[in-house]
Amino acid sequence: MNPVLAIVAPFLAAFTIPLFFVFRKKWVGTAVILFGVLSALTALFVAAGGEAVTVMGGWQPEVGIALVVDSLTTAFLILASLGFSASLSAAAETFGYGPWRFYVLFFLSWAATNGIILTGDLFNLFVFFEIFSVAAYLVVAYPPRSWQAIEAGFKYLIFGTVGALFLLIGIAYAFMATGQLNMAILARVLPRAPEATLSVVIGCLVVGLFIKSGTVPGHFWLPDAHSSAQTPVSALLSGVFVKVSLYALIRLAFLLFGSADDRVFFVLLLFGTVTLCLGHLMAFQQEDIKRLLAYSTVAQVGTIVIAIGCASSGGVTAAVYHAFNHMAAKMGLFLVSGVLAEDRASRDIAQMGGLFRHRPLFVLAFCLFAASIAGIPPLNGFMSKWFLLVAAAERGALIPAAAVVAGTVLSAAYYLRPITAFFGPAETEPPHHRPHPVTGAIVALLALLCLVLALAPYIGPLKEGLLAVGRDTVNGARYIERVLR
Amino acid sequence: MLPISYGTAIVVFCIGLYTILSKRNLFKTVIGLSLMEGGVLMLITSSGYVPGGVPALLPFAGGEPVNPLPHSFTLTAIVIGAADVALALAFIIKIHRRYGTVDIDKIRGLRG
Amino acid sequence: MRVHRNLQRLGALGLSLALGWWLWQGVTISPFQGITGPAARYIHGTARDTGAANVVAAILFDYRGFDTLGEASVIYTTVCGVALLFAKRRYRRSSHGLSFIVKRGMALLVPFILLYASSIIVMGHLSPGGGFQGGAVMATVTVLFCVIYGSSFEAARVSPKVKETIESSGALLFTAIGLIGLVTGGAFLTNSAAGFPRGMMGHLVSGGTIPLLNIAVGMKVGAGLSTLFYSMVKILEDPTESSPPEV
Amino acid sequence: MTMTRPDNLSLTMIALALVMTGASSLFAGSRDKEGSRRDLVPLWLFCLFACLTALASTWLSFIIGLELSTLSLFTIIRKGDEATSRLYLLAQLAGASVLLFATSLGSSFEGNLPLGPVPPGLFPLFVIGLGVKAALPGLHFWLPRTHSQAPTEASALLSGYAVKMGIYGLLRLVGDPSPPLLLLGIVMALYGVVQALLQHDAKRLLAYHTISQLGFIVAALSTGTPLGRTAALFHIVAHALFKGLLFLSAGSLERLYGSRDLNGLGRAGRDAPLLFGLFLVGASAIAGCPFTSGYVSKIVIKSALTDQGQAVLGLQLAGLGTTLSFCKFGYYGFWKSSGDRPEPRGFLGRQAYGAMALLAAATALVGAGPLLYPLLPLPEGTLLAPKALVDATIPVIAGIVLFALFPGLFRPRHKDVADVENALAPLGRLLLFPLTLLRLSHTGRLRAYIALIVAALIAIFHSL
Repeated sequence: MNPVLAIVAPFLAAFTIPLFFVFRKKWVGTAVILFGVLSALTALFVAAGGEAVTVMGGWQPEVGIALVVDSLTTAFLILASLGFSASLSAAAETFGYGPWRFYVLFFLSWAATNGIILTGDLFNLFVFFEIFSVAAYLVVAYPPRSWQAIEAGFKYLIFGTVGALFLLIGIAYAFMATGQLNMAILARVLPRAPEATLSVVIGCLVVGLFIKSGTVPGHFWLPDAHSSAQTPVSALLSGVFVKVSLYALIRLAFLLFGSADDRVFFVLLLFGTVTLCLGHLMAFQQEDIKRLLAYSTVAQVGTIVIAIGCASSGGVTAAVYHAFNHMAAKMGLFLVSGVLAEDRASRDIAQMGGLFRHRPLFVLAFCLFAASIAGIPPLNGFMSKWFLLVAAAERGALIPAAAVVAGTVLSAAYYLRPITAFFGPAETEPPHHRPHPVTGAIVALLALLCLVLALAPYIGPLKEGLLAVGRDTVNGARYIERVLR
Repeated sequence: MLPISYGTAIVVFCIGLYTILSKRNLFKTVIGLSLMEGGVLMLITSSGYVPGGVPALLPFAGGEPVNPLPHSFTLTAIVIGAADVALALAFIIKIHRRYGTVDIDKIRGLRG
Repeated sequence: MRVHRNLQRLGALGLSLALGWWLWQGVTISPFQGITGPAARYIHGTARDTGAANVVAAILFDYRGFDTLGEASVIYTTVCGVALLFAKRRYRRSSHGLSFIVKRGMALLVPFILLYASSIIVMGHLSPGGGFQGGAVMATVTVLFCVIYGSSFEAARVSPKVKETIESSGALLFTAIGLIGLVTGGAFLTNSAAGFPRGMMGHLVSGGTIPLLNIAVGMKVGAGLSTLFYSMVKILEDPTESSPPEV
Repeated sequence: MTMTRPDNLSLTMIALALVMTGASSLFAGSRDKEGSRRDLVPLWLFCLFACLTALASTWLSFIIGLELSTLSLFTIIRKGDEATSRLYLLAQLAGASVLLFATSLGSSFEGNLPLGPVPPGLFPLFVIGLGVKAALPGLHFWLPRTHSQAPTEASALLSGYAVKMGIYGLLRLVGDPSPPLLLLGIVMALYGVVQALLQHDAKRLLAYHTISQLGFIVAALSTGTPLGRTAALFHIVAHALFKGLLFLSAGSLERLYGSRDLNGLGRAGRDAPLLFGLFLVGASAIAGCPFTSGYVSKIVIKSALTDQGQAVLGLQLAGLGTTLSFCKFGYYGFWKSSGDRPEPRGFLGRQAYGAMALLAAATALVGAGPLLYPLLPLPEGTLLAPKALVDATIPVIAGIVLFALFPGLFRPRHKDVADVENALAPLGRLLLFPLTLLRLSHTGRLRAYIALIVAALIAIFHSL
């Protein structure tokens, strides 16, 4: 299957939903579901199709815009389609199909996500990042009735725009120095650029992606956006959006920066460690459960950045594996906490007493996901943490590795607070109750995914696939050869 | 010629950055963002400069055409920037309705 | 307080200057050695590959047409989002406009503006211009409607649903052309290789898909920008809401 | 989890886990509350994970088993006291994290670090990681509180088996003689005894004795010789059995009189003579009276340490303290009757007695076993040699005499004695202060945030 279809399918959804609204209002819901299934299936088929390179317009890679499917792309396509499908189902249950514009934005962000993952062209990457970000600001601000949503959306917008500007500067300098935009060709010619230009290119791209992914010092928007957005959107933000920016970081780090200097990876290790510590320490102090989860996401972003900074195939394997684990667990956490917060009509952890009696299965799922995020064996979070530790040890990055293991204790400490509250004595007033069958099903599937992922290192094909992602990604020459063949 | 244009672009960029960092009015923040973007676009466009070049319209009458690729980037980036600004202004309208102010330092309900 | 603010400004200045210094360091100014890379290919191959006379248009809509799809989608996203931000509230539309003279003058001007916009759109592959520029000019018509006749007239003339339809149709048209290229030419957005007529260079019908894509983008941008303006103006026309922000 | 063909060490640990869990679940099942059957699930889960840990062939799977058993114990301790269970979990997680860190340093994607001696550079990290579990001095901050606040069956398992998992790790780790570890062991043995003498809470007293007895084991295994390892293993088993028995009898006291405070007890000897008898079995074993399991294991430990005269002296001192403190426990807990002591409020079922009888029988068997079957690599007749008998009797006799001479000196106090755990709260407050600053730095001021980003960008430019 042509890779471009993975981008076109959600685009088609976004372009046709308004027409459905104008002409056949009743069909909007059906269309959303159908297009959701279609988009997910297309992406999965593209992922299953194996390695492929296609150039828009049938030109040579240098002339047109290339889309590249390799193992890293495959992994992230699967991650994105899982995350988007889960979030779409939850959103359909939470919002209904009335706010059709929300779904338009949703599909636009899906298309842009797949575009970022697939594209092999630096400027095209920027364009897709813009669609992605604009859609992200707006889904964060939906519904625009609460002041938190508006403020968070606006702050996200300012941060995102500044980040996009830095990305644009980086791309502009790379283009000015080489006249090329295809990433494979750039990987060949960029190292010949003068030292100062190279540092501008790398610095601006890295900082731009830091802002987009929520790495310190660009993390300030993340807790606001995650905690203010509606539950399905928070899950999506944490599960997919943050990962997409990290995908771009992985891709660019090993293609463009890898040849340049080891110092880039040192910078990644440094900022990753700071992010990890800050995320854990801030999460430790939160009273609001969604804000706690959001800061925990910051910490996990730091973990993945550290994994990238290990600059080895093992590190990339750990990063991808951890991205999957965090997607499964954190989406589950956000969905569960959304349901529980709705029951108590409050996001304050202190108000959440007695919810275990009320919704035992959701609370148990929360415990599972929390244990997975904290890295309690033998769950998936522990497995990826182990991969990361080994990669860090091989690289000799002892302080980041120590920060990661210390983070385990801290995160266990702060996840114990809501869990203690859930199991604790009940409030006097009975909680609200609304059945959440779809969310429940998604949470169950995510829990299952966590368990499957925990077994991944013991399932031959999965393990081999994970290791192959690392090997292929680190081997920039292979990518270049495949694109330019 | 070329250094001047690059220098101007960077100066415009810096003015934009300074505006963002020092002005409290949200509209000025957005203006700063636009200025920064303008600076970057000037930089990109300058890189397509060809001494004595003609517009890249076929047939190239009277000499070497300028590099058309930066032009197309600039067009794309302008549109994207315009979209960003429009969105930012829409958000400012909403913020003003909620907070009754456009002072950036007073819009900090979310912190910690 | 004042000292604090001055310090802030000083810090801002320092940071800006430092960043500017690094950016300046990074600029490589080498003597011009001719255009290299893909740009050279674009300059020399446009006539042969696409049949368009405007190289920039050929890059935008053929070589890198995918970027343009993305760029148009950014606008689409913004329009959709602004409409979402201001949705769900009944705003009072103003129906009083400016004076009769202005209204008559506007009525006379409208056809010419539309004609001009159309020419910019359909000649995009021949001369500077194209879908974005033409679409923007097109949108000025509705903006003028709003300003001169009031937004309720504008809403009655070109209802939001019509704009929605035009916008989405333009986007769909773009995608459909791309998909035709995929089916017949083997790659998304394939132009002449997919059988679109290249035509004679300089003629109106030339450049294969480029004029079609220009029209699609024109629809998208024209309708999108007018929706954008309408969404934002309807809130400001509400007297209860329109206390101008103090600056 | 990667498993290995079990050797004698693993098999012993598994057997011990089964016995201890069996006794604990018997005791827990006798509680006159509903839902006790469901309470048994985590107990047996603990047993399962403990067995997996004992079977692990790499350090990684050892850690996995360790953390899983910690989690299952955590769910039991939660029923006793919420805050204590959190302290326990976090302390254990911290230890396991250090261990995991150390293991990752020795591993690679090709192969995990096998369970066994590690490169010398990693040795200290491993000792620290296992030390939290095994309550090495300074790292024991969680132990007294956890042991005393946990439900009795959990205390018995904690002292009887959970801490031994750390010791088991140390046993696998130490291949060569390690003088620092020997010193640590002696310090542990003495420190535990001194603290135990000052306690008035029965379970807390026992908890400190756990530390002290672990000191004996650490001292034995630090020799690295086969004899030392055997001695350590033997004492692991002996200590698990008699300490489990003692914890269960302390728990029985609590169940009977609703209090663990030695100031408020004293008539159990007459109300429940069988309980007193069972306690005496345990107490004589821990004090090392001849022909008990404690006697045998201490003899073996001392013979493993023959060339370390000062160490043996230290251990003798610790033995003296042990006797003193159990005289105190027995006297104030069971015998010092006075009219104003409260009537028993609770009731001990057959199952509870059965659990204690099981452990008492096992203790007796272990004590008698080496006499019947020459299992231990000791010269013939060592156990009955006069020197050994004298060595073992001196602390016991001296302890009893001392206690009889100065009974006032060892009267239970009313105040708790300070320990490392008391430093935790101030330390936490000290650490929380910068955290508050960190949180305050997230002011919500957009301009400051962007300035920070630009500054970071410039810093990155500098570093590139």
